[in-house]
Amino acid sequence: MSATRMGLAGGLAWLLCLAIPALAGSAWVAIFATFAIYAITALSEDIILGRAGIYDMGHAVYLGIGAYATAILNTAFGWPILATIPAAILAAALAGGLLSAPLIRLRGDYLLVATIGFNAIFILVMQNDPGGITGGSDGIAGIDVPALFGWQLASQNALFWLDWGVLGLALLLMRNLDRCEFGRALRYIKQDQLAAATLGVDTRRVKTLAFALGAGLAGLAGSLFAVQLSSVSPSSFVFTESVTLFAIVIVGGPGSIPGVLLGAALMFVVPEIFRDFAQYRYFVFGIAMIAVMVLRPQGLWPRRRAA
Amino acid sequence: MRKTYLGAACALGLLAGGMQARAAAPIVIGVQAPITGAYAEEGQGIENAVKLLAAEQNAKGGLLGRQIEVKVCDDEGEAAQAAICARQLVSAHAIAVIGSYTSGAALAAEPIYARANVIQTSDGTSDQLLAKGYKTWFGNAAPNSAEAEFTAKYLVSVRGFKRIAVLSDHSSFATGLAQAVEQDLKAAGGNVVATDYINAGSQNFTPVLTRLKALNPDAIYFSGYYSDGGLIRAQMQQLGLNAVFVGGDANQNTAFAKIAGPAAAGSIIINVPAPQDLPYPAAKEFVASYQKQYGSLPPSVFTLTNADGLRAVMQAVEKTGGTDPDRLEAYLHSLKDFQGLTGTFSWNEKGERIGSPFVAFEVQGDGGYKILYPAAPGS
Amino acid sequence: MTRLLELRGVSKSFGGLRAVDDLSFAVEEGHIVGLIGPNGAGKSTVFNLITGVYRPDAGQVLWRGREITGAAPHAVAALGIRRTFQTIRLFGEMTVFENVRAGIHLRARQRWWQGVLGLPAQRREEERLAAETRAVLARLGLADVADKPATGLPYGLQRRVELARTLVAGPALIILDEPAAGLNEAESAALNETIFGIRDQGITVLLVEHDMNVVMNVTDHIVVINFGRKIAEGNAGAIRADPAVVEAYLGRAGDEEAAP
Amino acid sequence: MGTFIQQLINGLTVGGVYALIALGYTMVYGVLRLINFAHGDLCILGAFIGLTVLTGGLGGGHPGAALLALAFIAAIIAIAIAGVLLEIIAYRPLRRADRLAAVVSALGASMLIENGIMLIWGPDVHVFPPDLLPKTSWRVAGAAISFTQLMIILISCALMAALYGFVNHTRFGTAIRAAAIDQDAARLMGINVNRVIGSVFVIGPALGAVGGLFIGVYYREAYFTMGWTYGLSAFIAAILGGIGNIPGAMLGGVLLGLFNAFAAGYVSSSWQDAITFLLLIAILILRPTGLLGERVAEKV
Repeated sequence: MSATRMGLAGGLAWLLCLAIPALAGSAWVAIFATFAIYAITALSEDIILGRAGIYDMGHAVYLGIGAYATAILNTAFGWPILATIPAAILAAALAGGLLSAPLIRLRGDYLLVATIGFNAIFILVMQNDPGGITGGSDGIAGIDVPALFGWQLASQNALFWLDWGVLGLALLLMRNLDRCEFGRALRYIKQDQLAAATLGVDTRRVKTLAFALGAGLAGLAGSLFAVQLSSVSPSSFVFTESVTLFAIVIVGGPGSIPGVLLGAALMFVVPEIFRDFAQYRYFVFGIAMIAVMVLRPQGLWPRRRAA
Repeated sequence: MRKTYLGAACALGLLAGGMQARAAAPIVIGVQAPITGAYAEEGQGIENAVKLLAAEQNAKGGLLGRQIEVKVCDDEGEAAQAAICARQLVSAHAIAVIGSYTSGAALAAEPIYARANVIQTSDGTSDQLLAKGYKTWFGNAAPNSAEAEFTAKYLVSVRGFKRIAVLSDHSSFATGLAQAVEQDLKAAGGNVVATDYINAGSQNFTPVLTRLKALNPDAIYFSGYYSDGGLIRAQMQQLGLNAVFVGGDANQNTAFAKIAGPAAAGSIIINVPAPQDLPYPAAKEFVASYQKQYGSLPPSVFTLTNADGLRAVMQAVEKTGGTDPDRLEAYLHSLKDFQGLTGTFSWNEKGERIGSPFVAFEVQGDGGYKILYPAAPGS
Repeated sequence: MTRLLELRGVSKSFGGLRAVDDLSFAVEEGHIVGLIGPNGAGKSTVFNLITGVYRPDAGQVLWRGREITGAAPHAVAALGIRRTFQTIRLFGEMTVFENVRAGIHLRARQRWWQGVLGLPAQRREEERLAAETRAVLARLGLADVADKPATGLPYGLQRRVELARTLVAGPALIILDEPAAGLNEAESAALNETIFGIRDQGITVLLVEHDMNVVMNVTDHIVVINFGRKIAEGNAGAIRADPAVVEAYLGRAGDEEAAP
Repeated sequence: MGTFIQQLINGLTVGGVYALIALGYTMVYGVLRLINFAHGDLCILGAFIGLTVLTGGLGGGHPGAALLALAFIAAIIAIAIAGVLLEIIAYRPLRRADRLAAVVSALGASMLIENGIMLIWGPDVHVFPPDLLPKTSWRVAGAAISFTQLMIILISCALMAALYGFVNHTRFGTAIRAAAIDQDAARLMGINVNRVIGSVFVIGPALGAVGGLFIGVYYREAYFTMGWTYGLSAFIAAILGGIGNIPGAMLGGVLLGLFNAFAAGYVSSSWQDAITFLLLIAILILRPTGLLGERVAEKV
């Protein structure tokens, strides 16, 4: 299938999904709304891990920064939700850029450990409630619903459409990334950093930018996350969440948009179907992760080689 | 089997209620509880209690002649799931929601119920739940502050400890309790020599205990859970730290004594009595019919506090003669000396439960408990 | 004639080993310059010092008379210096077209956010650069394999793809690290023509090569190093006659030719 | 002074356990360049197997030294077998694949083992029988050191010394080191690289099983999620020392134990992990390949 036809098929699938609230029960609407938020986060991890090949195993931090930014600005300073979104994106992007800048030259596995470290530190900082603004381990509750032209997006259906609308934008952004010089530079770096540098790619700057961009997109997802839950707490952004995001990208197919979406669906929607087997869930997950990697090391839906 | 019973109860209720009942729509009571996950046992306890009380009420003709319909949503004790449940129960037109078990899940759901004007009664005790003053919130368990007040009084006035160290883990429940205890200790004139946090499950508490040892405390108060509490007690002994270990209610578990080993004896735990030890006749009756229906005791006293929440709501519907949320809430807020299964209590304007029976237990050499203070209720 | 590139007293050590020792030489604009020496003489290290992969311990690197010592690889590339590698370094997950397209990275004027937003100006630029890439592919006879995965091609073709990737940028200097390595006889013979062709486009060439046919036949100027030090310099005839070179290098030319 | 010595003892005990577990990470990384995320869970599986032997054998007789030794042997053998199976099933097919595929396979294996423990033994905290070891404790300069602590410190040191000797002074040890430097070259030199990799998946998990069981007898409890906690700490220890470097893992483990103790003891227990990670990040910035790791220039 050509890239254009693929994009068309994807667009159609997205339109069909918009009809979920008309077809499915309210529980599924909530599940798919949450899926959209995690899908955006997984796509943002894909920018860093799948495209630039930077081993980021602390990505939940940026989701968390976005969520906390929205929560704090809304509850403590009374900003309307929509106004907090740019601030959430900016805060997460800045954090991503600043944290990664001194570490970006580290070899893969060492960077991975440093990002794990960021995650642990982030959780502890949120728990210890510096300056009384993060609410400690309870986090922050009572976040408003977004208002659009005076219309309150209070129902789960309204939030669903908001989340899927943003997911649509994120998908467009990812598609553009495939077609632009910056996106290609990420792939050069992933495949051969030295060759990329001798072709004139400023590897350090591009990698830091990739980190900031991925973090910013995750921050946007974090805003939506805070709204969906109407509360934030450190437990939503712990290291295991980062590991899940990491696994989604690799299991789905690094650098492949449908692959990452498939991975997110497997990790967040399929478990809902098997709720009755709750205690076997992660056991089976473990087996599935090994099996997928052994049988399809490139991921379930790998990136097409000739783009 | 449970379904058959409920079906039979419904049929009975319909017969008793006659035409009026059949014509009127049922009154929906929501249950938001961790049916699966780490707190499944407690969540199922809440579900069981609500269904039991509803079936009993329906057998008596329902509320205002209308049947009670129970809608259950599993929040897994997770905030994300709790928000989903809250939206679901709101759209199911529940007049009141019982649960959830954990403060975190109750907290995530709280603003959604408040916005929809749906009564929420949960055993969540975090002070954050009171922070917004939502008029839909009714905590049915004794809040941290009551436990803290009792703890401070016991440590300072009854035992006369001069130097007290306060430890907590990072959980929302334990930090809230520890902060309240610290405040009340100071208010009661106690000397808090140190406050610190441990990471739950990290097992190695010797570094922080070594530091505390240098401060020479008479007592170490720990607000976290039994698995860490037991280890802290054991490691205190290993380091030769001769202070009394005082644990918050989450330390009351048989595993505490097993983990602490020989060091367990003499530890103090502060909690409300277990369901079967509650002295009130209504409580004994409820525990008996629960056991008859489900073949086991309620998992904890929180099953009964949530039952109390539902009993109060049912009383409000009957007394106000309708399901208008504002009138129900006003009634509950003004309710004085409600005769609960877990003692007499009322709600203040923030929805905080006032009135609770805490006791101090001492862990015995055989792992059993002995009530030290006050004299066992009812005796 | 202007000095395009000049090394002045450049040294580099790894641990205790002096890989390059007080090396000085210059590359004149428009020349084809050969850097030769026995295995382990430090030739590749010299290339890495010029292109910013390594930073010299001492000495200076000058580009058109301006010091560029220790500049980062991407900054060196921005000056118009391009290189190939001893072991081919193509992007393995990309097609031939994509690999060559990577060579004009620096010609893209779009900002990263323009690309992410997919603005019209950016799209027009994309089309223009793609057309340029296709022109270079056609010129080097790679048009037919443009959409094939690059690393699946025969070795000789891969070399040509790597060369195309450097040429597409329109550089001032191309540094070729053993361009004949792994080529068959016919390909090796064609290489001479290719190198002359590059020079005729006005591009200066600096190459390391073991294949004496290539070195002696194409270069205007040769620098010989051994153990990191320069032992001789001059045109092909002078080098052939230099006794130090004969001893250090040509005396063992037989071994060299036997080796791959 | 007594407090300082006490923190030193606290730190050394935990550090010894970290080091034993860290060796498994570092040896596997050395030969395969793979972070074996399942290693921590293997170690805790060892603790559970040891616990089963101890409680099973306690029925009538006394929990003598023989039973304890039996528990250790059973844990070592079982975990060594599990380690080899893990390599064959989850890692060997991925040796030529992208490195991240193996990392995710390792994460899957970790999830599998952790939840397998939960399904077999249940999710609650398991308590080790009391009186396994003498309750003796000694006082050193105002600090207390228990028999268990002393045993853990001494046995950890002995095992590490033995491993160091084995790797540096035997033919097979040389083969391991050679394979760690360059697998292809080692193969050309006639070294059976598969055997080396297999041996690493025997030695690492076996040492880890000892570490895991040490945790069990020291704290007298085990629960299924412990593998992550200890695995992560030990992994950090390995990175700290320079992953792939055997003495580095030993040094890293002991240092991490001491960091933890002093951070919790002198700064704040609540910031303990943050301090540890900040220190780690600082070390990585200053020495990107860890304390004893070699700086490698990329061959171009």
